[in-house]
Amino acid sequence: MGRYLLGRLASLLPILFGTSLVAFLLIRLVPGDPAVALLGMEADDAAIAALRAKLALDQPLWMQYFSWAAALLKGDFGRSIQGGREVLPLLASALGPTALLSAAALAISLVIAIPAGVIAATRRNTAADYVASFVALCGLSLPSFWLGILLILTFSITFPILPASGYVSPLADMGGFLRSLVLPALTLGAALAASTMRMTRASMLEVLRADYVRTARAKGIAPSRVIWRHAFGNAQIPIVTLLGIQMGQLLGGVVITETVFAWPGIGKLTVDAIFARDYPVVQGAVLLTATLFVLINLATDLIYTLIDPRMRVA
Amino acid sequence: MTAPLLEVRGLNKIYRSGGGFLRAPREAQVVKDVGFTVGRGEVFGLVGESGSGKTTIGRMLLRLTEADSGEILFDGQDVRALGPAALRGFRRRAQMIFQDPFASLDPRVRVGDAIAAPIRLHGLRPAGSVKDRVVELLEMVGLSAAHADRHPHAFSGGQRQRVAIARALAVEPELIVCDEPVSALDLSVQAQVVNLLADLSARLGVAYVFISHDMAVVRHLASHVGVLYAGRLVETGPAAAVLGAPRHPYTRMLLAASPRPHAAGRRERAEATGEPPSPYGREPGCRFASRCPHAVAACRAAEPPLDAFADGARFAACIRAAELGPETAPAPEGAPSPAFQTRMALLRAARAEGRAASPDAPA
Amino acid sequence: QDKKALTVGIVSDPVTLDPAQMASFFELSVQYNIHEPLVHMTPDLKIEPGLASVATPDPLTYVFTLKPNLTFHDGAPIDAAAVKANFDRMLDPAVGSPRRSELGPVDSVEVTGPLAVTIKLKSAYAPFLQVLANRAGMMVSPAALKSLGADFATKAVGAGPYKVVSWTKNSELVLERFPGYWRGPAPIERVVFRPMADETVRVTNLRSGTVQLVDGVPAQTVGQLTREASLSVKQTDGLGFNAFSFNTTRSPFNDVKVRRAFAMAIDPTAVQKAVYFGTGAPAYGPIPPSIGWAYDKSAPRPKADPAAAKKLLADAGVTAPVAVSITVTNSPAQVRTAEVLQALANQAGFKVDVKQIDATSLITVLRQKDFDLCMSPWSGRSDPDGNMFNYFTKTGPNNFAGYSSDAVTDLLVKARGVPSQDERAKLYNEAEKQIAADAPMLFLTFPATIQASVAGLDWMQYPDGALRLQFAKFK
Amino acid sequence: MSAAVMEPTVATRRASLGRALAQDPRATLGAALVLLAVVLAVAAPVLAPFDPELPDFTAILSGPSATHWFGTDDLGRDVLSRIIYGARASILVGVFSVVGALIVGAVAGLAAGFFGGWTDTLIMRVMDVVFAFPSILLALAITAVLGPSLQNAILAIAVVNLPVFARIARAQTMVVRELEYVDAQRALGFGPWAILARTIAPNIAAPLIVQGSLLFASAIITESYLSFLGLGVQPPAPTWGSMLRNAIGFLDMGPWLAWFPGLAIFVVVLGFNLLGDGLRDRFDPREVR
Amino acid sequence: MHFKREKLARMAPDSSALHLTNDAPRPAAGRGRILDVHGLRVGFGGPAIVDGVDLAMEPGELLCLVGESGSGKSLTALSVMRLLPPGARLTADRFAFDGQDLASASEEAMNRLRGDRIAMVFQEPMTSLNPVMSVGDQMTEILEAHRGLGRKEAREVALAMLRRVKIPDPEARLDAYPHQLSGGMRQRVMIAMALICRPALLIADEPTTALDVTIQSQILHLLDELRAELGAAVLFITHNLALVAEIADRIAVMYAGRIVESGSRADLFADPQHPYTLSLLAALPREEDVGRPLTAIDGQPPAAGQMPTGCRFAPRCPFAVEKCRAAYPPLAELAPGHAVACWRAPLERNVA
Ligand SMILES: Nc1ncnc2c1ncn2[C@@H]1O[C@H](COP(=O)(O)OP(=O)(O)OP(=O)(O)O)[C@@H](O)[C@H]1O
Ligand SMILES: Nc1ncnc2c1ncn2[C@@H]1O[C@H](COP(=O)(O)OP(=O)(O)OP(=O)(O)O)[C@@H](O)[C@H]1O
Ligand SMILES: [Mg+2]
Ligand SMILES: [Mg+2]
Repeated sequence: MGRYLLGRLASLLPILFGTSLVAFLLIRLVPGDPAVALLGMEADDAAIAALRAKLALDQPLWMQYFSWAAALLKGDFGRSIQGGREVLPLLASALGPTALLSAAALAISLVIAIPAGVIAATRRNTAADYVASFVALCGLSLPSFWLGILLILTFSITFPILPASGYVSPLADMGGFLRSLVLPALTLGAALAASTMRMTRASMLEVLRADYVRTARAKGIAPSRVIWRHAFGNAQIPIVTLLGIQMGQLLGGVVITETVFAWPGIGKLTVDAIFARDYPVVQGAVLLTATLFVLINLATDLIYTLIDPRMRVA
Repeated sequence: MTAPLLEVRGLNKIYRSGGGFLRAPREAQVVKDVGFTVGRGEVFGLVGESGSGKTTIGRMLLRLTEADSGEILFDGQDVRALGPAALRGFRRRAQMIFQDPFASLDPRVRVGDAIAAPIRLHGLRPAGSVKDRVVELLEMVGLSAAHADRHPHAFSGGQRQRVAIARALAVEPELIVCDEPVSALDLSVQAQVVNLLADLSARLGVAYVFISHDMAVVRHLASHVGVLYAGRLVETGPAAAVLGAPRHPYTRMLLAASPRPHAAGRRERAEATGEPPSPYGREPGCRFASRCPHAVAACRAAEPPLDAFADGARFAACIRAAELGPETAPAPEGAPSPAFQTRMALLRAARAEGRAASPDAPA
Repeated sequence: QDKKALTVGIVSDPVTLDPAQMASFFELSVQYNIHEPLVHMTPDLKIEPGLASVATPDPLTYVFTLKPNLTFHDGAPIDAAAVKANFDRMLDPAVGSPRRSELGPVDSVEVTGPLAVTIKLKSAYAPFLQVLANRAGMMVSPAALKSLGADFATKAVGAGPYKVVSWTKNSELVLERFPGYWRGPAPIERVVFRPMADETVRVTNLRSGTVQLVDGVPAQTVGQLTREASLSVKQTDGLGFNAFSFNTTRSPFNDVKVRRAFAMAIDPTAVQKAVYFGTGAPAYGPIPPSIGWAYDKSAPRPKADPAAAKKLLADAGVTAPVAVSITVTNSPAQVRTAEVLQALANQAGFKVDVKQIDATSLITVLRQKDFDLCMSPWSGRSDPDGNMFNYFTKTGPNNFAGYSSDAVTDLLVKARGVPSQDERAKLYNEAEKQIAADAPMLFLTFPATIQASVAGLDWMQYPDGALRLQFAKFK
Repeated sequence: MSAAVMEPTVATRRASLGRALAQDPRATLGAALVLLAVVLAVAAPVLAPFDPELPDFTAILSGPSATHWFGTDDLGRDVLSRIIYGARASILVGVFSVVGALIVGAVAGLAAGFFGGWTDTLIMRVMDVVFAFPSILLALAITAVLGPSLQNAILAIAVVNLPVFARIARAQTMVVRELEYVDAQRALGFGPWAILARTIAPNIAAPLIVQGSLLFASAIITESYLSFLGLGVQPPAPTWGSMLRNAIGFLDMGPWLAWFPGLAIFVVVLGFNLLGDGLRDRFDPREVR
Repeated sequence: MHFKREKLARMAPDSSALHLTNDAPRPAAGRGRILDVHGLRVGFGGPAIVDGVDLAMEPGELLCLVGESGSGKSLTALSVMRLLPPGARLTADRFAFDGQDLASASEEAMNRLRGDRIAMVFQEPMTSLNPVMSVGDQMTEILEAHRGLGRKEAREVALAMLRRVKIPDPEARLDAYPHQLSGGMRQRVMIAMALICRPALLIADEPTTALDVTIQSQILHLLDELRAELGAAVLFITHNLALVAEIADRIAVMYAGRIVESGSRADLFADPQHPYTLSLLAALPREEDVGRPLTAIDGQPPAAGQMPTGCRFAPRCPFAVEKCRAAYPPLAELAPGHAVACWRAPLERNVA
């Protein structure tokens, strides 16, 4: 077990190396020059050349990569080209709000989706099933920028009870934070809930017919226990997988929700950096996300073994 | 005589279980030092205590579970050393009928397709006649073509078992590991299947490792038997000898406990005493000692070796085997009633008559 | 409603708060609140004293006299030495400041008294004071520069009405009133800028009261917002233009007839109506009506004439339909513009397709002249020179069209050196005529600056769109 | 049993997937909805009452009327015609990006889950890396190399979806590979790939199908995002997603601009999900029909 | 195992109250019968597969249901649990457990019975155990549901039960998962689960197929104890006639969805009447048959859709005559308690 964990963590190194290399090359594949992007329309060639020299963009690619990677090994992610902030604190400061939003959205999604999915599966082809699926599909078809705006219209304008946007640090003002969290978390949660609900339903349908569910019923235990402990207990693997994926996607950033709610998350930061060709930030963000994914997936794999004793690690 | 079809030597298997997320695994030696040989056309009956490792041995023979150590020679070839391609070749020649037929059938595949797939895979019949072959196989095990397009869940337990048998036979293997192949069949179908297996063995030289708890069936089919107790062979030898004159106390106990039809009422069976041994952390000495009526102090000291005795064709792992001597054959069955005998005679006669009248007419 | 604090929804986070490094259009909304220029511009584009008053003994000499006893946010005195240090920094090639080229022909910056600085130019440069009313004139604390190092970009210490309290990227830039501001402390104590990239989001936030003032109000919502009593929408003619550059260096637009044929197919008024919903004004040249003294009211305003355009194409000897592509960024207005152009041009013998690119690629595409017709909008400057020199002189950095007219270059160079406004206006108008004839660019509209606030906020709108919140207060 | 009696059953037992689905009213409805969209896409030139790309400055933002059933947009274009034409790109994006990702992702996940060990590590870590790249960056890079086009938007979306399918397939495979019927297939001599394709794949299909029909919606919406950034379909060609996206700017002035593309997306998503449910049921032999 | 008597009493469903709520009175159930089934039919939309089965069981009785594979034994058993697979339709003239009509009982009422008063051992021990729950949890939850025992208490009881079904090393097995057990151990776990609440009726569907005979006999002892202690009735489905001969009080023989013969053990073994029963007995492997083929019945059982109009065994029966093919013989009592569905019984009198 310990060996396995160590092995998985050790596999981070080649992954990070690969990711850093790909990230480095990919962002440079995109046309456009950070110096030009920074200096804008007015800059003359001299200013651009000066900036390029300052950013070491005039050096051969491999040199750029190695000096970046070397600094990285020392924990130095460099500074943003746009505005000169240090990359690591910049990413960290954006990851916090994203993580909080993600957690809230996932929680909302789970609270809605799992019961809805289970009910839809157990009451298959009844009104409950149809309504749950219908609502889920509405949630899916409604892009988050629309849902977000509609929520703002409803809860900030028509019934002005929640702020339309903005992020309040929970350390500064917990109440304010929670109020600012509600709408974006709902927006995101709704989209997640739709998939989780449908996945839960499908997965439950797979197991509800199993012989062991029949055995459970033959024991005369409470129907809820048959459904939750026996059926749902066996239906969790795809759901957990999906949650792992969702968590990854959320932590990678949710640009649109962040944009609509002016939430200072990592998604918008990354996308802005991509568009500004802010190489160090993009590279740093990709590395950070890759690390997070590897950890999330490791956690997912461990959870599998807890859910299903037949699953082996390694 | 050429090399036997299957030769097993020193097979061992340890399971690590409970090695979950937080706990350290526990080790259980479930198969220890098992060896036997099966010649072409022979049936090796493997009987023994439930949980003694029969299924595990069967799975190891086909490399579905990897043995920890030991040798499995199939037609002189070391099965444990086969590469992936050679392994597939080997599996065309050796088959397994699983203990739980339902678990071993893909719920999403119609049984007709399940049987046809290996035929197609190994190109055993031209494409056009695969269907016919499937129907033929189904009928061999007492099912009909109508069953071919059903999914496993729509079958009864015995029907599933027959599907599993038909599927194994489809490959036309030289060796079949049968794990309780007839336990879920009614006697008539059981007779049909047993006859079929015997026929294949006689005509085509198919060999079986036949795992069963039914001593009558084992006696009927097997040429040799091995008696397994707690992962170890405690007695082996020719079937008639072992089952007719058991030497090991466990074998005796098995035979004594075997129910017999026509017995007048319930016989008082010697309720086995003691606990079956735990596979985790075995105590030294004979595994059966805790339940053995003949156990002495020496039995608990050291594991008795599987010693040859008598003519050298029989082996038993009991230090007192010689001393105890062969048990007399178990008490004869209670005599059938006159009414029974009359009607049975009528049945035989009527059958014989019917067959003579139309040799191949369906009943 | 808290009358001491104002939250402003702006289009984007600034990149940097260091005026010497600012290059993005988006810093405009915050820059005047943190930094104070030497001279100040009024809403009608007049120059008035700011940190300093100025005297111009001759066209090449500018003498600045700083107001006494002023300090930067950090308490450091604003004296001649500080001013010189600022200019030295902006002019230092190693700093790579975009201000260097704006400052033009500066020859020397001398400290001529404790509060007096004299700047000498190599050649006459009429727009100089307008330039100094902008970023190039913004003074920062040299002491803070030294102590903050690279962090100066995020912490900026200037002399404007507000000082920086904190800046969380993409979240909020919090400013607090600076008591030592030379005009006296601003009425509103605290200002928070919140970047909201999406125009709909900005408007929604204003309506919900989450922010009280927003920049960049989309034209199509003006009608609706005006009707809402709780809101106040302000619009004024902007300084910039929305125009497209023809690539005059390659076929088909290397032929002036083809360019003119394309221009003939387009009716700027149609674009103004369809894309800007009637806000702003149609454009027929680079000088907007907001620069009243230079705006040519009498210039011809041709209507779209597809038939004539087709004829001209025939004259040019090209076979219709002429396939061209229009390159635009993904801003909704630009895409709509491209769609309108496409529809109109297609009726006049062109076959247009639209290429969308991201904003960063735009500059590269323009500079590499990898386009047929590409948007090249300009946010505008308060002096016509700022709207023309870089675009139409042969070596101007913004001459994306590859336009090389000796006549126009001469006119524009000459206009820089002439002190008289009337004189300059004539030169510019002449250049505009030539440009109209050569059609290196396709002028469409002068977008209006549209901003909106809650009705209770009293604030001043400037044509450049920059917010100067020292003049804002809650009623 | 006599062969004569059995023959018809044997011959007809492979009821075609289509016929089986046709017996399921919801799957039929789903298929009808999807078919409707496909017909719209294919027959757009015949069906559309107006030129979807031609602005009409005299009819900007006019609500639904007898002439313009779904109203007109901010450039006076007929919304109905744009929806009809928009079906083309949207359906293509939805179907190909999902199906492409599903096939490749499922194969990768199957292999990873089945073989475990190094194969698993290699495949899944590559997927992690792919997953770590923001879709915008991938789309930009793909566009940089191949130029902007619908195909490249599809490619970008598919690449982003790849790890999703791979992870789901892997997890399910890890469950199924431990089942005895997989052992049975091995014992019958089937090679790993045959087992993956014939035994495991059908048994893990359900969650993949569900996820596929869900991602269909998100693909349409992602496409609009990519197109909005100039990385997909180029204006003025309509797609449902970009129509919806554009509509947000006209919340007050033209709410119908959002209704109809939203409805179109919903209907097709509904169609695919119903069809997906039907497919799932098809893969479930215990389904009582 | 020491159950708290009060608890038992509290948990026992008030059957009379339930009975009173039945508004449509059914044919009165036999007095003192624990199970009373008459005219049970089960089908899957098509022709009935179980086609008119009658079963009556007294408390403490062990009834062996034997018969052709696929004849509907398991479906009959599942009917009593009301746990038929989806799509199955059940009808019955009379269908009572301990006087309570099962056909009309609410799901809640059924649920109270299941696991407590009626318990079942399923035929497929591998797939019938929950793969992701430990054996112990699967056992204790029954006690928690029906006896309100706490976790620790329940575990103790479960442990004792595992010991009684002779699972080696029961402490360790309590935390094992089904896949770690051998086939026979799974089967014993199923048995332990079914017995843990000491049901009034135990339905055991081929419960000992994977058990070696020594353990099998121990399990049977356990059943005997249960019957003696509690008067529990056991419906025992098996193919092992030798076993039947030892344990059965009464025997019912099924063929193609119907009961063809029923009677006491003595009746069936000493005086078998139906040709199918005879054929089964004839197929028993005997020592003297070693080396010779066993006698199977020629032909195949009829498929559900193609049931002969007459006796269902007629196509395979060597004694069949016209009458047999024309009409189905009723299950008629030849002697008290011994019923046969055969036109030609007794054979020695009717066969020339
Ligand atoms: N879900 C189902 N759908 C259709 N037919 C079914 C279904 N389940 C069972 N059957 C059929 O019903 C018949 C009776 O099945 P059942 O399981 O009761 O037999 P059984 O008597 O228990 O046989 P065995 O001794 O082999 O277990 C069988 O012929 C089987 O094919
Ligand atoms: N995956 C596993 N992990 C741990 N222990 C296992 C595993 N599989 C089997 N065992 C143990 O190995 C032993 C032998 O099991 P096996 O299935 O071979 O017995 P068997 O002889 O076939 O018994 P039966 O007659 O009951 O089927 C048992 O004690 C069982 O608990
Ligand atoms: Mg076994
Ligand atoms: Mg059965």
